[in-house]
Amino acid sequence: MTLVGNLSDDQAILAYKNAVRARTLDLKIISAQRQGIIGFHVPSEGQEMIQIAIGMLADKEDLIFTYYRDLALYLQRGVPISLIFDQMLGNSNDLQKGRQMPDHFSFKEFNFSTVQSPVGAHLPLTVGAAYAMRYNKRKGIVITTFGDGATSTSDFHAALNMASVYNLSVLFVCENNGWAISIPTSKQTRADIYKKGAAYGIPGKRVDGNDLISSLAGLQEAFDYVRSGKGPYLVEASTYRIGPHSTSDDPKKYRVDEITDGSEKDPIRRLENLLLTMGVIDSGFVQSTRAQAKEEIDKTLEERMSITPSNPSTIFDDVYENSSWIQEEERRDSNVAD
Amino acid sequence: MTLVGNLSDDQAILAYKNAVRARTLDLKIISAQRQGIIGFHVPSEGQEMIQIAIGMLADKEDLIFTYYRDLALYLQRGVPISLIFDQMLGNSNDLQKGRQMPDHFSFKEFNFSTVQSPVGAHLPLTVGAAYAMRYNKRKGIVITTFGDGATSTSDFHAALNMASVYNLSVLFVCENNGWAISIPTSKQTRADIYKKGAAYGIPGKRVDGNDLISSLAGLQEAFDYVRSGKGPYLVEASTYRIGPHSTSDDPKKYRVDEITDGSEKDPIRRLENLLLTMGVIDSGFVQSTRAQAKEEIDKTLEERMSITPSNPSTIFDDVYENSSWIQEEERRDSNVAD
Amino acid sequence: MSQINLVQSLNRSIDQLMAQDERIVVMGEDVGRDGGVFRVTDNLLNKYGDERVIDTPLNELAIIGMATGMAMYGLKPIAEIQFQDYIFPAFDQIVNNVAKMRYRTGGRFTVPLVIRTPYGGGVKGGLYHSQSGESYFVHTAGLTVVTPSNPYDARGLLVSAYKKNDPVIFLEPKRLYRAVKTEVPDELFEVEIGKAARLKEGDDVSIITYGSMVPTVMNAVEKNGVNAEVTDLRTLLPMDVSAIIQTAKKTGRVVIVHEAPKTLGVGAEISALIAERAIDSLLAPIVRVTGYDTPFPYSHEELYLPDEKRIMSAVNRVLAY
Amino acid sequence: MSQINLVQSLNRSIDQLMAQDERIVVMGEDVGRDGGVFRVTDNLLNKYGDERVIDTPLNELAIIGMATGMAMYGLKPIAEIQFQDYIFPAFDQIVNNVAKMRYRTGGRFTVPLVIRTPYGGGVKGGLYHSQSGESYFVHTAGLTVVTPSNPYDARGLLVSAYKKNDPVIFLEPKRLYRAVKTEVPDELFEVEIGKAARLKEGDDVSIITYGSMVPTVMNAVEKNGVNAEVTDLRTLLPMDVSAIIQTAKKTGRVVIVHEAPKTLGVGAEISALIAERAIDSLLAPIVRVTGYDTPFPYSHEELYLPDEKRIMSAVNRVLAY
Ligand SMILES: Cc1ncc(C[n+]2csc(CCOP(=O)(O)OP(=O)(O)O)c2C)c(N)n1
Ligand SMILES: Cc1ncc(C[n+]2csc(CCOP(=O)(O)OP(=O)(O)O)c2C)c(N)n1
Ligand SMILES: [Mg+2]
Ligand SMILES: [Mg+2]
Repeated sequence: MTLVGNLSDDQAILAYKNAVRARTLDLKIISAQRQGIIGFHVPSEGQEMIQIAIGMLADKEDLIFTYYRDLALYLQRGVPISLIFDQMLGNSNDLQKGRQMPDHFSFKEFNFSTVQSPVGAHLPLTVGAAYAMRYNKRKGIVITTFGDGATSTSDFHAALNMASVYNLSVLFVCENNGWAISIPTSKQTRADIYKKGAAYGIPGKRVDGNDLISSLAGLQEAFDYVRSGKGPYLVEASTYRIGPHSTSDDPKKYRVDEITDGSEKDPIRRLENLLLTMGVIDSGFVQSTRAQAKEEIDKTLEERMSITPSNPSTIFDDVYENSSWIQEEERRDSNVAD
Repeated sequence: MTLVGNLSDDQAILAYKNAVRARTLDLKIISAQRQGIIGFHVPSEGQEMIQIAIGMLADKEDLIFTYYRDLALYLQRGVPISLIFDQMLGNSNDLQKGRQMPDHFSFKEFNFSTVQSPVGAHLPLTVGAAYAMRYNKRKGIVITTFGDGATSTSDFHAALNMASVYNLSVLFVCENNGWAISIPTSKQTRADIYKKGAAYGIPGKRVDGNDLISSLAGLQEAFDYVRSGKGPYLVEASTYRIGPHSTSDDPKKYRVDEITDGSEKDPIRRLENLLLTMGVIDSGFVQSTRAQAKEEIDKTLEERMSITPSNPSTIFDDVYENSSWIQEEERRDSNVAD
Repeated sequence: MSQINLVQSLNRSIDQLMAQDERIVVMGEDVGRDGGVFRVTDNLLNKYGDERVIDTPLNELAIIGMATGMAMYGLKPIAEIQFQDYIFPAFDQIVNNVAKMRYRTGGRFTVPLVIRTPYGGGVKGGLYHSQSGESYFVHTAGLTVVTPSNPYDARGLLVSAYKKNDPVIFLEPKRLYRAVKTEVPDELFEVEIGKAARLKEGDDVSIITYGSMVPTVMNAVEKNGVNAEVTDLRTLLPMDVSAIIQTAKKTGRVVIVHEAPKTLGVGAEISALIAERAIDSLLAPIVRVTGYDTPFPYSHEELYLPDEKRIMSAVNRVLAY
Repeated sequence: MSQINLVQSLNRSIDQLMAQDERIVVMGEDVGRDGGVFRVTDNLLNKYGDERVIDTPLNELAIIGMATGMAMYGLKPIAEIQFQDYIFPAFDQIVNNVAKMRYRTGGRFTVPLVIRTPYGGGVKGGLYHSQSGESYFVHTAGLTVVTPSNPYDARGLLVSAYKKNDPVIFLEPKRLYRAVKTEVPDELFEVEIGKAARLKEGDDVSIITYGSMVPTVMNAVEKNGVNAEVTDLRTLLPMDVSAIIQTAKKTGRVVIVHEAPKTLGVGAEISALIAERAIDSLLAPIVRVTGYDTPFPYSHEELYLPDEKRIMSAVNRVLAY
């Protein structure tokens, strides 16, 4: 697969469609959150294109450890919006039985792993997964995403060192959106993130994460490197967080100095303009893509909202394979038992 | 102070003497350990010269956070051997009241901080200390030592990032002795240790830690950089662990492939040869230096051994400034109370 | 006096202490410009500048480790961990450095450090924004652990924590942050560490609780007209053993309520203290009403959290015994 | 049958399991060439190669985090933490990932991981080579915590831990590593997790203990001819509540002995379970004989550790009550 250079129109259009779907989904969730339908959300607005690019280059057997802000990546890899809503609603169809906050997905069937809230805590796990894959002679590499803030965590340090020492096939992709809640990247570190691999002998590269072509080109090099068994690789994708950190966040408190609303960096607008200029799509297509996305998403949410909530008694399950007497006694004594 | 270039004979001789004293002390402690007089020891054998060099360049007001293997550094900075033995014996004269294992010193009066066993755990503290010093407009910088193994810890990552982000005056000196117990540095990391600062925008340099002149020259640059307020700096001193990791360790289990016993790297021998060649000292001086050191150390140990052990009841003190009822009740109920 | 909520009361204490004592620095993720995600440090950056109000990178080990170094060398840091769920990356620093520093150095170094952190559920935060991990700290000698249940105690305990020449884990029940406003004095005052509050005298049953559960307990008791004696521990290490034993002896029936899981929750220690010291006075089993021994679920958190029904069922059980 | 000590029994179980099951990998600091600083993994590198016996860099978070990823994706890691005192850098991974993985994914991911680590004092190791931190894990739902007190149980519990499809914290009383050799079967066998051992029947007093304290307790009881019933818990989470309640009801007098500090030590939970379930049978206070609520001192550790004298003084106190 060498996508860049010969990126087909169909592929570009699919990427565009999924980016629009992701953006539309984001906005829908935010409005559902305001209405009290969904509890919480971490929007991906502005970061869609690097996520799409990862989805385009990853093979089916590649294992992806996402973080909590990767909506577009799920869509590009084929996760149905219905499953996404099931998780966000915590309904009885949720694969995780409603145990986690919205955006903490585990789409195992699509070869995604599992998302946790503690920033960076998945990174050492990726190394173990890559070790297991090699040990079991399974095809594929491990890809993981994380934010700029995550590069400060101890988990990041642990993971990069272990991946390097055991020469494991892990592609680390930092989605540097410029912020960790209110902390700008300049206060997070004084080094370029893509150079942080130097501490471990891991090569790195920065790509323009707001640009599909640049993202694909840079990632392709990284994928090739990792796939060839040379070891881990670190990509820093410059992106831009258009919205708030989360639905609980008020960026007006701290984004006061910003001279831009980010719209000129908007990766979807940029791809749209490129495709329009190149005549791959026209404005009618843009309109219909947006309309279709909206319809699909509106319809899906309505449909998923009618699914029964998860069964209260399940809160005592899955602490262990077989509950101990403690969980069983607590289940018996609980209000659930009535 | 620009020592290198114009290193005086007196300074060189003092360095040599302290190195010999440190080595003699090491050997004495090991034999005392075998006789059951001292509980445990982590020898500095082979790492004396970089420690001496730090001691020569550090100003009085500089604050030093050592690790557990820095005997020569204490001696060069003037810590009396009696105080060292008091700690190792845990007698009633021990400044720390016998609370810590041997080699875990806290010579506050000499502007040393405190040593703990968990590898690397002092590193983030150095950053806070440097912050406090700058905040309080106190003169001096913070210097810290640690092993090659410590560079893998989360504390190392945390400390270097914070020191860089706040542009603090911390000089990080890694005493790379080639081993972390049985793990060779090649299995600890695939990067050169002095390049690890790249992940934080911190400059680094490797020095030959077995050579006084090279150590002084390299360190001088680092000291100058940090003293000028430019921020932290990372020095990697290549050294060689001549002996076992500790008195509990049996290196024959894992140092089987080594083609050298390290004697050609022995920093004391090297300095001795240099000074002999240059005619600064003669073989009579060598003999008398060794004899004096032995006498001083033998005498001091004998003297310190006669000091009474620490008072058992003190094990309940210093948990808090004022003990809570819990410690007081436990003290009352203890065998100590009889 | 002002009518303020728990967040405001904390903010006010920190602000006034900072105005008095230049050694105080505030540090943590988003504590500066953002004023903390719960706004406890709101406006402090403007007032005291970024040398004293320090926005940190995302690493709790770094925050606590650096704060420890500061505290050893003359500053008085008040460090925030954004959620108690995120304190664990700093656990080694807390257990092995912070808690043991005075001891291991024979008193030569001290760590006068306040670690503030919001804990507990009830905010739809799921596994990682809801934990009540007080046990991890209460088991650790060298630490002092406090948790207020109302704006007054929050304000006073913070002042006392600052005055202590030792590290204090300051647990803030996030569910109560904005739950009520009460009258709180405008001048600085202290609430003694190690002393429980008797919230209500009573004869039939003793309910011992703290932090986030206090309003739930008071509400249950008042609504159901129980003649209960209610104790708010306020300090979890060292616990006020006399207050505990006194009330246990008085009523002979004890119910303990907390949000943390039962197994080795703080209730275990309370129960053990009573079983050691007041066994002859007991007229009924000591019953614990607690969060469950499961991770904290996102859905159905109202079932996870002790509520009026569960409290009353325990109270009625011991009363009927 | 062979006469082997605790280290050898662990080594033998790991060796035999590795021979049977290719999914097992052993990892940790110095576990390879050095065979572990206590030699529990001796010779395994030679036999199984460095893909299965992995010497790691010095980072416990990395060891446990990587092992977790391995366990999620088909391997069965047995990870060693060199001393339990050094497990805290991995505490976030253990509490927030390892313990909660099955739960948070609705059972879609599991972490069949054994974390072995030596704990406890008596080896002149001071603050950082002597801690008994079992409480930190026993309070954490999702974990299983075991500790053997003899070579036989060590061997069998390790096999059971390996068979469990969930994470197990395997605490090894380092003081007993080479204390005795006993007859242990040569074939693999299991010791059931969750089941205590009744080491001695008795009528006058129940002593409940585990791990490093078991020989001390047995010795005290035998030497002093006490008619005590002695229980070795073996599993600390979940505890064998029936065994605890049964013996408490039988004798009505309970002494709990462990090495960890008293406040929220495992004894607190044992006491609370009894105070909840067997209050009417109690004839005396429940007394805990434990390590002190201080860090573990280097000097005078013999005073810190519960010994015959302290145990007998508690036994005599409850007998005389
Ligand atoms: C260990 C930990 N500390 C603190 C938090 C609170 N928190 C949630 S997201 C976040 C910022 C993360 O920033 P970044 O890694 O850049 O990712 P982004 O949200 O910008 O995509 C913080 C501090 C957390 N979730 N985990
Ligand atoms: C956090 C932690 N993990 C493990 C240990 C056990 N241990 C003591 S020293 C050591 C090796 C340290 O190597 P290095 O940092 O290179 O220093 P050196 O001893 O070689 O001078 C280890 C693994 C420890 N003390 N702390
Ligand atoms: Mg970010
Ligand atoms: Mg080393």
